[in-house]
Amino acid sequence: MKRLLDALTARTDAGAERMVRRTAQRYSRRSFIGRAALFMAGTALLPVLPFDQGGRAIAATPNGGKLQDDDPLACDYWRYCAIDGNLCNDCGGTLTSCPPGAEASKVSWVGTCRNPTDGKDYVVSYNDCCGKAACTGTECVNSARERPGYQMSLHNDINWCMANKSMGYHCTVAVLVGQVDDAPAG
Amino acid sequence: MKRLLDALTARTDAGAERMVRRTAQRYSRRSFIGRAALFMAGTALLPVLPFDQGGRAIAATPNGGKLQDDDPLACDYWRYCAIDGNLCNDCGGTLTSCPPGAEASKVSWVGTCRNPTDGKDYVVSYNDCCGKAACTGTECVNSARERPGYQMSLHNDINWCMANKSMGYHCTVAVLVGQVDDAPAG
Amino acid sequence: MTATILQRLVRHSAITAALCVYAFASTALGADDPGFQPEAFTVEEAIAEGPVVLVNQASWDGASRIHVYSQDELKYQGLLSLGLTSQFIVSHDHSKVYTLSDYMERYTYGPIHSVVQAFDLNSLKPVAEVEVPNKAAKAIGMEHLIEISADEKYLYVQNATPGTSVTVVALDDMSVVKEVPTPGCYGIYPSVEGHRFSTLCGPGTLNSYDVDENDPGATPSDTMFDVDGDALYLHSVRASNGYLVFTSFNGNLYVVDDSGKKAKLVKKLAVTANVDGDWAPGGYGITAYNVANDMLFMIVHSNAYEGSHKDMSEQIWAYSLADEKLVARSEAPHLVSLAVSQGESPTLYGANEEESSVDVYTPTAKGGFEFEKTNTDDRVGWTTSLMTAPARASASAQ
Amino acid sequence: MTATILQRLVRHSAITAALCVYAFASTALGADDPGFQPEAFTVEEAIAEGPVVLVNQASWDGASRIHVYSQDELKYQGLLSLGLTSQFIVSHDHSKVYTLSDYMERYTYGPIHSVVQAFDLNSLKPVAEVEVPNKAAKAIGMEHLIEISADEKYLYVQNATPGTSVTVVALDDMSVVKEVPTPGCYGIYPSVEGHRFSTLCGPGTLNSYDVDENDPGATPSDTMFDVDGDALYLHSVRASNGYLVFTSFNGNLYVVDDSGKKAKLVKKLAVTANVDGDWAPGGYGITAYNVANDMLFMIVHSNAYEGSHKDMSEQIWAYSLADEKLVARSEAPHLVSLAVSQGESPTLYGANEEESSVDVYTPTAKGGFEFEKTNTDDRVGWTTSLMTAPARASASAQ
Repeated sequence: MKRLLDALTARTDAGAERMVRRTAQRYSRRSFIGRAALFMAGTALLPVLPFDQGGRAIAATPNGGKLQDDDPLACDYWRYCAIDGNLCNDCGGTLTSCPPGAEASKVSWVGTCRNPTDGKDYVVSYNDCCGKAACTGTECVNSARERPGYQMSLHNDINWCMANKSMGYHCTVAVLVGQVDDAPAG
Repeated sequence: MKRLLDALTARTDAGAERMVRRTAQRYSRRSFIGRAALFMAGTALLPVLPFDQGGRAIAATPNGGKLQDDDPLACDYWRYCAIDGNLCNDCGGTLTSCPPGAEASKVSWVGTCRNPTDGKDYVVSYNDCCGKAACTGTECVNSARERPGYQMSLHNDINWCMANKSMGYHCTVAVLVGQVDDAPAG
Repeated sequence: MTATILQRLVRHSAITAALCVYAFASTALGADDPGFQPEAFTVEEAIAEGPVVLVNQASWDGASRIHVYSQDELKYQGLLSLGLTSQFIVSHDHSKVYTLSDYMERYTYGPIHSVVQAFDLNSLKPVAEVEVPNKAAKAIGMEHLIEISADEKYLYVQNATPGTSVTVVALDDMSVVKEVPTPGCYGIYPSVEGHRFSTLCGPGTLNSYDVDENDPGATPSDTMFDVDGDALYLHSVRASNGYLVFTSFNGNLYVVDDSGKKAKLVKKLAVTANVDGDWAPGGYGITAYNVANDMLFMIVHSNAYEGSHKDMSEQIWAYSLADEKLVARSEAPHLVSLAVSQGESPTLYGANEEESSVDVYTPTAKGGFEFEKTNTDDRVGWTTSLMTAPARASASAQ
Repeated sequence: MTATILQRLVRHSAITAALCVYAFASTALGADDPGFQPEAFTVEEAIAEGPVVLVNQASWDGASRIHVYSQDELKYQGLLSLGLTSQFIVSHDHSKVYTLSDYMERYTYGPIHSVVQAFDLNSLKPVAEVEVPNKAAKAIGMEHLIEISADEKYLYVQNATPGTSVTVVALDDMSVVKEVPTPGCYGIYPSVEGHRFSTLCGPGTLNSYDVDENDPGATPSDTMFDVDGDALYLHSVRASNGYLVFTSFNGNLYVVDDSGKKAKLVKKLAVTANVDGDWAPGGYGITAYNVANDMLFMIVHSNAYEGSHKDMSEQIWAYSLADEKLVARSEAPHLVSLAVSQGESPTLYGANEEESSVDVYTPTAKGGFEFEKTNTDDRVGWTTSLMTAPARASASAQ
């Protein structure tokens, strides 16, 4: 386990280098930026779902030290464990609100992320803001428990403005909509 | 004159650093890339039009050593003395032809550039190729004798697909359409 | 599925539960911790009050953006989303932004729609639009390609097919009124009163047109500049004395009186000629004017040459129009356009070509119109035009 | 103005003369040197013959591009210009590219048109199009969101509103035929014969639909994978034995027989489980299949974790489907999608996320399916999908 954690830490450092802010113009909602920032969150956040890797069980690790509850403009902010997009709070909006003139998405995908401050797991709704050109601020991609489109509500490779009148993708917020009980219930 | 030429040379070196090929995604036909690459062409190419700078005459300098006749993929290729755009020959076309599927512009702007090989001045027609997304190859900007839109045929800050059926800007070619007699004629 | 069932699912498996969430994402999911309150997902109603800077990031094959920042601390407020090769101008009361951009039905080809739009500068929403004839200039972002009349009744659109003319749009009902032929001319300079505009022309004249005339024929000025030897930038500023101030490639100011039917060159001021180093302006919005100080700021580079008229800056120069004197020079690399706030102690905003950023220059402790770079933001990308706008009526006050 | 006058002007002043040029730019201007021949301005008729690589640079607020390269030397041939969030697939005879993309009337808002287009892969021109219902998935570029039937009669479009279904388009007359509801399922896998397709579903099944049926109800497979523990990528390849080969997040291959009405899991092959280092695939097009060698190539990274399933590669692994054995490992950093040429000695093409490039990997001198990077090109920008296509009938031969 120690070796794995060391390897993961090394990867974090590499990932951090890639969390450059607006280094280049971007054509797509996804770029290399921010990827892998929250890789540890994956094993930390959902104790009831051990990740069975073809026989090698990777147990839930303790609350990853890399997550933080201080800077919602950084990709390793705890709410962003399954985000894919440009941060609305870096484009005139807030953590839970769209920038002026954008349209709130009617549908969203969700993640389950652990708040490092209270140690609790929350259901985070990632809502897109719609109807404007992609915001050019910080872009983050993390995919803890993200799944392909056959589990659509967990899927982040798609434009969640899809059900709106204005369908252009602008940016993404991270709204707390539920809290997960970490004791397995009957 | 020596000081001026030295300064110009220094500027060329700085300019060369900026002639990076496709370093970043670009939103516009114009970027920092390639700018100033041909600054010496300005004084070298059109002896009949001395540049009167508010009283300081800058005479036509001898044929600038920085121009070259070897590499049509570089921004200091002699034909590009007043180009502004993405090179078609870097996107599936040639120096005088559009990439497949593009539409030839019906109108163009022109420059007058000196061929360093034969020492003659040529009228270069910069034609845009149209109807496709901007080509992502090498982009060059040089403005020797470029003028604002009140001398429209010398103006390169505008989309010369403007008279076409398909008006999207794709890339630019440099076609020799005339030769300039350098002896002032009666 | 009721919220109760959903809550129960949440307790079993976040993944399974999550499958049900998207249809009502902002609905409360309940909470095990009675202290938990689901957050609301909302939209900001308006940008912050106060003066702004608008930066035009024009695109040639996708949506153009006009980024809106507060002047104070350069705080990002939001953006306007447009079509291709956007142009913009702010209404006189600063509450609206008028734009011109193109929309092609297949994005880079197909039928094209040139559209003038009005955006609310508080809500950043489009509030009105009109399709104009498909003649409007498809150019990089630069000033004077769309302009509004003194009474804001008309918006003028520069056409280039490449033959040039001006489309006149009535702003009250967003309708196209007429087209004024302006062959061989480019750039729109509305008069301080009435419905005249002037335009720069190939022979070195400024031609004036009266839009209200049935046939608004040109009234050319005398020849006022030499297109080959000392060409004028399209960019100009309106000085507090009512004169138009043009800048030439060589760094001369051409002060023009356009109050009469026929425009007149009042005087020519040499800003760069008497300074060693072969300085000249370079870029697009090469000057900015501060009314309170009657001060013109110019971005300049040394060792100028024919063809360097769009090169990036090395310095910003402050030139007093009142005193006809260069009063200060500040280091300011890589700018290609400049804007300035109003008031006694102005702030300068520049478009940095090298960094694809907007840079802020504030007065140094020394004073005397010396400036230093104190902020920058690269969300704007590569841009050639930016403007400031003073505080406007807030949405609630309207 | 005649050419003669123009020639005379050219002798006086290039600037003045140039003013007259734009209306007939490719007309001969004459020459003082009798040896001078004006050049002609033309358009290339077609791309070079031979096999190609197509790289999909999808945009979210402007024109998407599909870049076309020759496989040989990665020579850039041209591009297809599309709308938003492009998807593509090559026709069976490799002469056409079918695409899906969206066009919004105001680029990022307004009425939306989801359009299926056919492009000629020789001329790179659009040759046909049909607007499909505005339900088509607006996703990053990935395979299996549009597919064609075995006989190329139908093109299938993945819908997501977010409810899922499949729109069936008849390619002969470019018309919309029907919509097949596929709730809870995603990804399209056409059968090798006929008009069936299968799709991956939330419960861990592969559901099959017969498009020719009036009511093409689902025929689900038995549960074949665990969505939580070993989710399947959408990406799959069709092996030479006719089986579909899916890849799981943990690096297991799921070999599926979809030849019958009900799909069946034939076997599960562990590619990564027996190798130290916690290797797993990462990216989008995570495998590529070479028929001649019955060889599957996979992009993998070490120290995998829940959430790393889109991480960039460290290596390319060659896995023999015939021998069910890992046969080679090659260093190959930063790839997120992979494609391979056909034939005995294949070349690999990868989408490099870090460099926003397409990278070429060719066999090393050692042989044995070890590869090394031998070329790269960054004109593609950031991309998640690329495909190879063999030589096609040339335009002249058609």
